[in-house]
Amino acid sequence: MTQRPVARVAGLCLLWYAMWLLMSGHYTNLLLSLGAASVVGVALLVTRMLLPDREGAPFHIVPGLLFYLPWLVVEVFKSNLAVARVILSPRLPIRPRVVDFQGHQKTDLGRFIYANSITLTPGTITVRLDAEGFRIHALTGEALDGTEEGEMDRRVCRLEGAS
Amino acid sequence: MEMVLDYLSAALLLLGSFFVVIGGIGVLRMPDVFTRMHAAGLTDTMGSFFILTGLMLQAGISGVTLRLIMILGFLWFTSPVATHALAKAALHGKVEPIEHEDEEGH
Amino acid sequence: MESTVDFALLGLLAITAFGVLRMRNLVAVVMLMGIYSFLSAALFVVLDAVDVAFTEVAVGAGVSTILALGTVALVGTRQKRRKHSPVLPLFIVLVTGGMLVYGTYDLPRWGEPDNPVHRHVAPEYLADQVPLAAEPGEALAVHIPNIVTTVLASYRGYDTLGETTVVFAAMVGVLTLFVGSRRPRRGGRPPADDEDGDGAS
Amino acid sequence: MMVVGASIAVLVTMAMAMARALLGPTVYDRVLAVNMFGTKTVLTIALIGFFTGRPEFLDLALAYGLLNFIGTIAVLKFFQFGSLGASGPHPGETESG
Repeated sequence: MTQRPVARVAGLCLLWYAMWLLMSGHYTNLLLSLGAASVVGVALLVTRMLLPDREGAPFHIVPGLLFYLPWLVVEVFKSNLAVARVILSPRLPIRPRVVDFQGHQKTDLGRFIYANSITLTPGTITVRLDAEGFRIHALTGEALDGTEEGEMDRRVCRLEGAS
Repeated sequence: MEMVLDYLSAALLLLGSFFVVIGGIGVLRMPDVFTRMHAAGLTDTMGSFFILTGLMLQAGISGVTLRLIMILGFLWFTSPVATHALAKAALHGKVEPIEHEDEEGH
Repeated sequence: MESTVDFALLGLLAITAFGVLRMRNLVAVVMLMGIYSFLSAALFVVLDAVDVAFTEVAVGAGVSTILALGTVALVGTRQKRRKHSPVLPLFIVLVTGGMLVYGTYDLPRWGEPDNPVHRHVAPEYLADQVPLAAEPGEALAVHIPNIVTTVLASYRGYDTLGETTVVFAAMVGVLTLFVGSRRPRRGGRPPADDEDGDGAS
Repeated sequence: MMVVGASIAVLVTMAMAMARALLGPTVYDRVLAVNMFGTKTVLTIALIGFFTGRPEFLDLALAYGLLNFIGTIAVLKFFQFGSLGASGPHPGETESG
């Protein structure tokens, strides 16, 4: 734990209030205080639910995310094109397969990000995620055995390590 | 500058429409629920990405763009979780994914 | 162009309604009802009825789907074949529909710009000019920035309160039914297996 | 206007998703179709907001996106954790629509 829970909750409150201000766009005293009151209410609620921990408020991965997300969007675009080609070809050349494999993430958050990134790229879906590893449903062979998966694994590991 | 943005926005919307429609076709053509999820992923990821980015270019820097970014963020965060939950529930409900090795589907 | 969207949405709505009528599997019917809710909500947005659209999605697509599934869980997923003849219900529906159509002749012509609906309160609501106080210019001039919130929680506050009360009562009712049915199940499946790390956070 | 074209594309996809919801065959296909339909509704409302010049409707689209997700998760939880009672077959079985 690099950050204490109080700092985490305070960070979340700041984030929410900034969002609230941007969304409302009207700045009168009453509305500002109403917004502050709702932020405090939500903060009390989530603290009681013990949500703002390292997983619930992962501020430490935000810098890494700024590099990861653009890469992910490009990957998603590439696999979108591949799946679109499969859908449009008249013979529908799909070869669905289910495979198990291990990720190298150390934290639950890392596994969560990896599993969701896999699902987000069409052509592969995480159907199961537990202590033994990932179970992936792949639409075609190529969607699976590309080097992208190893690359994604490496990048997610770096993301969770960059705290 | 205006015109460049307009054309760019139109191009993005066109791309988004392309992916959305292809995903729809895929959902109809694919043989079982797991393969259909891949096709639905097309509409949820790049379809929404390009359409919402195209609208962002039209909106300029404003609250509208902020909302569009939030919609995009919600879609991209929730869609894989929903897909995963669906796949897991389908497996749990004894739906076996078809596994072809050589013959074509359907 | 807007009318094209209207007609497309209405057409989809009609197809969904027929699907709901023809299907005998009640779980499928519940799913189609969810689609129906989304469609009618989109239609309400096209018609500028933002508050109704919001309620439709929250209640129709959100809560009702769950409530209907809960009901289906209690009564079984197959619809029974009906035993009575459809003549009398058809007659009643036709008569009621005919009366409603007859009633529309008394309504102002659709789309006229000087209809009461266009001149009464809506423009002021949408312009967000009306203060919440009874008299304009009074101290309570709260300008709620969001149209949906303004209409739903302020101008129609009591209406919304009533709606949420009804939905809450319905939910409590169904939950009460659930409590009654909590006996050992035939399958004996454990209620939860939390082997997965992520769950549905 | 490309916004109009995109709206039509999204509407066409909605129709296809609805066809999938009508065809089934399993209940999970239908859940998939409803979920897809929900996200397409979000896009439709965003697009409608733009071509009617009322982008404020995006607040609704925002709420729809979240409600759609919560609804899907709730429905799936319902199927998975078996609160479907002792009556009727398990919904995972192929049913004749």
